[in-house]
Amino acid sequence: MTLDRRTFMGSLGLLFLPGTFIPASPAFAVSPDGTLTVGMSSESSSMDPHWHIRTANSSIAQHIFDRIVHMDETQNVVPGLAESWRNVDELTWEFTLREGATFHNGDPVTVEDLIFTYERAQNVPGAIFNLRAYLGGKSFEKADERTLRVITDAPNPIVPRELSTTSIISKAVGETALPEDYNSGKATIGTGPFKFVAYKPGEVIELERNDDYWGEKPDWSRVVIRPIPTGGSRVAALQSDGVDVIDTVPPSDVEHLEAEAGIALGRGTANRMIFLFFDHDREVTPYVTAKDGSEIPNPFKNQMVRDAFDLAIDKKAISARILSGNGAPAEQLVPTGIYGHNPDIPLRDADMAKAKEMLAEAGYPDGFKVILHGPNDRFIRDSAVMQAAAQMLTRIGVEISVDAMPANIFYKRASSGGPDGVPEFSFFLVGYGAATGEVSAALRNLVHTYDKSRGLGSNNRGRYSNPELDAMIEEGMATVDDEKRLAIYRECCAIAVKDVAVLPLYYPISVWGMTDGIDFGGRSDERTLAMDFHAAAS
Amino acid sequence: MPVDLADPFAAEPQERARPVRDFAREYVRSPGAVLGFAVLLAIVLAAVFAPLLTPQNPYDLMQLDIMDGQLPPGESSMAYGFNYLLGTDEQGRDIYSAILYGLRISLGVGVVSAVSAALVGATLGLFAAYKGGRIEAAIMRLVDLQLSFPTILMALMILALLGKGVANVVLALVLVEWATFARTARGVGMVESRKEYIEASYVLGIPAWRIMLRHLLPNCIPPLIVIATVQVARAISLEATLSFLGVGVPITEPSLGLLISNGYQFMFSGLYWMSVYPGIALLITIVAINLVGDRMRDVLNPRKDA
Amino acid sequence: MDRPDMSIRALPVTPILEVRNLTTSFRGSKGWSPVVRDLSFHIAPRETLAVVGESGSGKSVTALSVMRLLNPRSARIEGEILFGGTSLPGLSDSQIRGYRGREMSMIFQDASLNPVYDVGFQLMETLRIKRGLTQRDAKREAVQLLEKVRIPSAKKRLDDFPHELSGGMRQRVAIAMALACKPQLLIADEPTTALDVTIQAQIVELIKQLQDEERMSVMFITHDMGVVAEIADRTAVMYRGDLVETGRTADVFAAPRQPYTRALLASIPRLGSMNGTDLPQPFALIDHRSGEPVAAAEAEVAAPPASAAPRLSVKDVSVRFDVRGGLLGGVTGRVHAVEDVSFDIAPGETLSLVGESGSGKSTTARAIMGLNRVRQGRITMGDLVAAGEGQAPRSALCDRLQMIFQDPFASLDPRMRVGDLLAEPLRVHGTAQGEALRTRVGELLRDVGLSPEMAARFPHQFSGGQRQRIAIARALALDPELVVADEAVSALDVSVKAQIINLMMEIQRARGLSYLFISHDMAVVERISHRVAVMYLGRIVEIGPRRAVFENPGHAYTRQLMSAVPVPDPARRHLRRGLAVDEIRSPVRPLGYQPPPTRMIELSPGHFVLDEGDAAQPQAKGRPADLAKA
Amino acid sequence: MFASILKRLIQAVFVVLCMTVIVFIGMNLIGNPIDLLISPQATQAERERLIVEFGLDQPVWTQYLHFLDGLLHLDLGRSYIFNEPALKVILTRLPATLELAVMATLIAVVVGIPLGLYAGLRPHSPVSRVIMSSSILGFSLPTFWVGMMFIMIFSVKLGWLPSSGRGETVQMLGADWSFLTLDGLKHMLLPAINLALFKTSLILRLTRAGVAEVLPQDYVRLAHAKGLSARRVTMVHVLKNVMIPVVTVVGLEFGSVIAFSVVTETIFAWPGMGKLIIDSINNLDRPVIVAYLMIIVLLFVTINLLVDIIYTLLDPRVRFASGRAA
Repeated sequence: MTLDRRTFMGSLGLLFLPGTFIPASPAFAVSPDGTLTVGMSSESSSMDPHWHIRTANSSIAQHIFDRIVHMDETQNVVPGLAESWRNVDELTWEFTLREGATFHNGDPVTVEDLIFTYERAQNVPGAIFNLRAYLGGKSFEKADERTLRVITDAPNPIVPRELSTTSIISKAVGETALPEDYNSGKATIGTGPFKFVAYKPGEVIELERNDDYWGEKPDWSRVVIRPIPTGGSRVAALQSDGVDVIDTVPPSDVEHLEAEAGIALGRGTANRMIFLFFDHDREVTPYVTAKDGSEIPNPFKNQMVRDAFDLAIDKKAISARILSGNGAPAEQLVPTGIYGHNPDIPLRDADMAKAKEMLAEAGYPDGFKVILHGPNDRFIRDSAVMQAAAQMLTRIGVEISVDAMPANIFYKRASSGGPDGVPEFSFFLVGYGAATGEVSAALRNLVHTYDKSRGLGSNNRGRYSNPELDAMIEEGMATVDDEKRLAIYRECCAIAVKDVAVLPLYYPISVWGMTDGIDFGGRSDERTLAMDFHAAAS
Repeated sequence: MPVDLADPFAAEPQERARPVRDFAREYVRSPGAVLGFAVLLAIVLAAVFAPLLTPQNPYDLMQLDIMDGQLPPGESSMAYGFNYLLGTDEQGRDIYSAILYGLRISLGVGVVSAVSAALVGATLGLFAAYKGGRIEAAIMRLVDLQLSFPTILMALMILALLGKGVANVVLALVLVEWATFARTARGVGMVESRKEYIEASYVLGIPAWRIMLRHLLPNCIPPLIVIATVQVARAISLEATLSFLGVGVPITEPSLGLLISNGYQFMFSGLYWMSVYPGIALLITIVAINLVGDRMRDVLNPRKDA
Repeated sequence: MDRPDMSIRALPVTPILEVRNLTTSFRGSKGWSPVVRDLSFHIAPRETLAVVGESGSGKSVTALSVMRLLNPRSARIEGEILFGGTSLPGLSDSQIRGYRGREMSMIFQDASLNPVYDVGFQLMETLRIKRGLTQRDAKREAVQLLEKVRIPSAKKRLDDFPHELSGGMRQRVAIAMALACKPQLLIADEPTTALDVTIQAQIVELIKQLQDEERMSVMFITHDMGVVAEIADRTAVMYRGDLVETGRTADVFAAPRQPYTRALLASIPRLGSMNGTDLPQPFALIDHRSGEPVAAAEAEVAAPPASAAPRLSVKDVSVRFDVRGGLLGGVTGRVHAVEDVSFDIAPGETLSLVGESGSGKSTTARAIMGLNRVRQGRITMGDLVAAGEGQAPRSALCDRLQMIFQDPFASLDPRMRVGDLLAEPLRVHGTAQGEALRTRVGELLRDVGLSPEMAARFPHQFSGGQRQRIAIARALALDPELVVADEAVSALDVSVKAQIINLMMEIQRARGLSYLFISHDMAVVERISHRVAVMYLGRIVEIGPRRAVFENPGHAYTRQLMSAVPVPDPARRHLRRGLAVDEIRSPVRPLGYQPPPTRMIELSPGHFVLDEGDAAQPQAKGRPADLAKA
Repeated sequence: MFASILKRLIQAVFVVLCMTVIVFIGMNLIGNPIDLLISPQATQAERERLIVEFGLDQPVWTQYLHFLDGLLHLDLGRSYIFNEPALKVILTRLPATLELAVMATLIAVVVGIPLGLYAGLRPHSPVSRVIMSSSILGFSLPTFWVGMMFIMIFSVKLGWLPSSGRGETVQMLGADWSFLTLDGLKHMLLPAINLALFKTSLILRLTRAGVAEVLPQDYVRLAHAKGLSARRVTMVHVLKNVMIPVVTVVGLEFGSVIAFSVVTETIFAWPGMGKLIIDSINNLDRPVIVAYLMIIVLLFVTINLLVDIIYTLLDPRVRFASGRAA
């Protein structure tokens, strides 16, 4: 026993002795035309680019496949396979294909390929998320050999953004391809900067540079992508395993990696907001009671209560202490840089005394009891953030307990766990990402009144409803003019914030770790793209 | 004919049996076990009287302050003035206090689940052994089923069905662990139930339930105690694993396992105290339990001197 | 031939083994405690020394001390052990290993062959390692050795595993192994204890002959005075670690000097000692300290009145067990454990079932107790059916019919206090409660010769004999009419055995109890029985009044059984039997096997013998059940 | 033998059916994959259309019958996540798990048995006490913690061994294997030791208990009395008897490594089945979970069978009890 403890303590000592770090392999000589090895936190579930639109899949797909337009690091629309596009009228868009773009098998890209792609992407059998959400309500036709015409059912200002979700595949290949052919590589033929080499699920994805790429050619002749889901293991792999780049550096590791020689970090504020949602709807909400456990009317219907909550939570402290800087305090639905962000909305400073006062004024001088629900494996440090928020709310007299659960259980309950399939929780933590790079989806799905028949407010799990805001959102959605729309959206944001429809906590900041000698500026869509990493000129 | 009061070849006259004292006397012969017991006693007392021994109630969010988060051992609290003996976690939770409170949960979860699993498993196992035939086959298939069922899935299902909470973690652990007991109990029970004293009880017209409860069960205890002590340790570490995978105890009331798994994220950053001290506490507890359990098995074995 | 012990005294021969002042101590919880004290003896070349004693006398420890097989950490040997002049305790580990197996060999009780290796491997291992033979030579030699110990078709046996051999064959193999290096001394530690009496006789005979052939000395350890009388030149009697008496076997038997030896000899059941009497008689015991007779036992146990209705009636009972095997795991055969057995037991009567292992006597007992299912026939206890169609619940039967089991260590729940063990049936059946219950428990303990205070103890605090008393008390708790005693005294030391038998008779007299007494020990059966039934291969081959069966056995098997019993009288040992290698036959039969009908011939009133002459004649003189009762 | 295989298969089918029923009901309780995986941009109508498409609107028993129907055609369904047949998804990951399990079991046996023998033969020596105390640690330390410690110490601080992945693999029999390359072996070492820790303790303790049981047997005494060396008695006469219970446990543990090495595979990013099952559970990928559990049951049945065969090789008593009519 003594012996064991001694060796045990010995190894601990070893761990914390300063300067015992011996790099396993000499910092990988990063050279252009070399191999880039990437450790990714989550793995692409399929090589079929239309199978499931999620960050990991999109990251991989973007290496191999181009889209008609791309989004840059801060999600501005930039040319892709289309070198230009224009808005013909409120309902019509035209995209002009660039010359000289070819598939990896040498076939040139044609308008037929595009039309085929958009058709297939909406109808992949068995796909949990097919691209109908982005491609629906549009018809595609060939205007001429080089021009694709898109006609929408209703005025839609974000057609290019929506089309940027969809990887372009070859009609010739795609028509006969079986789902299995994408994973084997047979059908994984795009126009992108990298070609598919191998896919071993759970183990590795290998790519090689497409030397015939129409655009800027990447610095790496080979890319090896390894899924390493555990944060600590990923960091260890960067430190010792010859992995050049990792994504999603855990917040707890940011500080020491930053200090570590031979390792650099890249950051990007995500287009997502993590927030607390209230039950705005029910007269009596299940997880709120008086402190003695008796039933009380839903306090969250009272704007003052929501305000008090907003004031009580010190978002800056959460960002600094819990997220170690891996999150920016959030004051509205989208961070700066994202279309629709309202620069006039200030970040309110936490004010405990005032919050308490407001709560008393709202009729709860002694507070009440509430359970805060949330996922514990979905967002960076989600359960720690919930605890910290709860901690702050206890200080204004709210007796709060935290129930964090795995996402697979949480989301069903949060969406439809209550009686008659209504959202179950009273007060809960969720996130919403502006995948299209602008605020409209957040407005439409999050704060618009829940309207099943029109497909609005589908993520409005708090059932917030403000008819005035609804009208404005709908107006914005039909306004094709960018300037006008921006003004409307900014106003929408202001209303939502004023109402405390949701309680924004933070915008996650994605952090990439890489060995010195690699340059990377970070992205807001959390994708990890080998093309973005550059071998520093040395 | 007057019969001799004792056989001429009988063993030395025995003093009157005093089981508790005999047990104690026998037990203390092993210094390691005595140490184990002392440590375990100290741990249990520390857990029971945790509120008196700690400067902070780590489960009361009111007493936590994230501004005191991630402090190394020995730092003093900005808000409250006392010293964080073993540092704090990122929520400003005093690790020392959290360990004592966490011990309560871990020990509670470990002991309650192991004991309940032992009760359920042993009962079913012995029942299977005693009854044989179809009943036995059915129970043993159930055991197979359980053993080929992933713990995490089981835990998730319970969590989905009943929600989060210490009691549900215990339930999940019981559902996972009972099969081990059932299998052992059946094995032992098969051996024991063929022994003559069971047949003798049957012949005396003693009802089956009573034979199982009063005769079969007590005699199958020693191997079950061994399993039980191992299972207490396993349950504690399984609970830690479940917490690690996010389906364990509530995060605001961390067990030792949850403390470890929360803290390990900070290991690479050098904030070792969050994970290592709870880890050491867990280690000592489990070793002490096992030392005591091993000794108990040795002492309780009635045939040790036969 | 009996070698006179004088030859050794007369010639100045150096003893093979000389033990002087041997004290062996074991490390216990209270330090070292001696198990063998100050022991001195010697064995001359070609001499057989029997070391006899009851359990705990230290006889096995003595043998292990000589072989140095005790763990030096837990056992300490003091004194001198000289083997052919060499001091064994002084040898190094590898030196003593040279002696073991080569100069002196040892055989143990039955289960001493390694179960996971075949016979050939274990034999050849010795030959190769100890004699350095090649694989081929070792194999040839192994066959020769097996032939030497009279194993039929020796070559085939090499591939057999121990469990495929009968106990007698296994012991022969062990002996062959011990002889592999032609040792000068063979130490046999209870080699026949686990064997049936006919097999025991064969093994004893074999050892005797081999000793002549191999010219070796034998140290024969046993608790059986009969075997001692058969084999030993000299005898050493041990008691609780001390050597009580040593001398020429004939002298020890004829004129024991020590009270203990006398007590021991007095308690030995001797076959034939009841010749000329009809009724059971207790042993006349001698106190082992004073050498004086224990207060005279009352006379015999009276016979039941001839007219009494039977208490227990066993009618045409068969018990069979399926043997599964083959590709589909179907039933491939059946053990016909009990075949068409019928008998009655009258009030106050003792019927003994004798036979060797596999004869079905225990199965019969267990069938009566409901522990084995009866395939055919019916067992009734007065108006209640104990087994077979219309079986009464156990709870209704348990105050009429009780059982005493063989192993006093296994039949008492080790976790319960004796008082609770005795009280449990009373409590469960609502016979007594509270103070009355305690009184009743006290009475029961007193009835079996224990003191009521002992109720607070656990079984492991009692000796084997005491435990069997407790078991008897428990069987008596519900005041049954009949007690089945399944080998109830077989596991006990001789002197204790005699006491328990006396106690059983005492209780029988006092309560008018009936016994079904199951035993393989003919001499004990002779003591206790009113009537005797001899079983062989599941059938009763002979049944009748004890005197008739013992003095005038009608069946060949009965005669064989009786002649195999070792006679504890060195003067009669020249009655040598041939070297039979008969095995006890197996009662496994193919599936469709139809047992021949049972017909009994009445030799004298109440004395029947199985007619095996012409099985073709069905339903001869009458139903066996009708004949069973005289 | 044939009969027992048949009997086991029937029992396995029964277990599989029970298992699938439980999984269907259980998964239904936990949630549905649509809520979890669907993009937040999707409309409510889209969500409901998908639920219908997946058949998740049907009552559980209808879904189950549908599954059984597929089963009759040897179709275990397609993974919701991977866009491939569930069975294929699992089998792709089998070799990685298999080699890891073999390695871990090998380590456990090679370390556990000698140490257990030593502790059993010299129960009072200080070394034995240390061995036994350490084995308690093997039982009690949470796997994930030990795994992280390993990575910290051996990969990050000392840089001796890689921390994640399979390393270089070689194709053999249509699958990739790491154990054939030095690099692969290095990658395998840490996760294998991590997995082996518990098993080593278990085997060690079993071996010790077995030795304690076998040593006082007469046949061991006889072996000594034959004058065999202590070494031969231990290695030949004691060991084989001790192995009989150990084999059973090794078999079962081998099965459980294959089935449930969730934590280790996750931490070391080992692309095996354990990681797959946890991902599938997290994503509620029911076809994969069901197929996985069915494979596991079959695996356990097979392993049990193998264990029994080895058992009969070790213990002739069993062989003849079942083989011959005796």
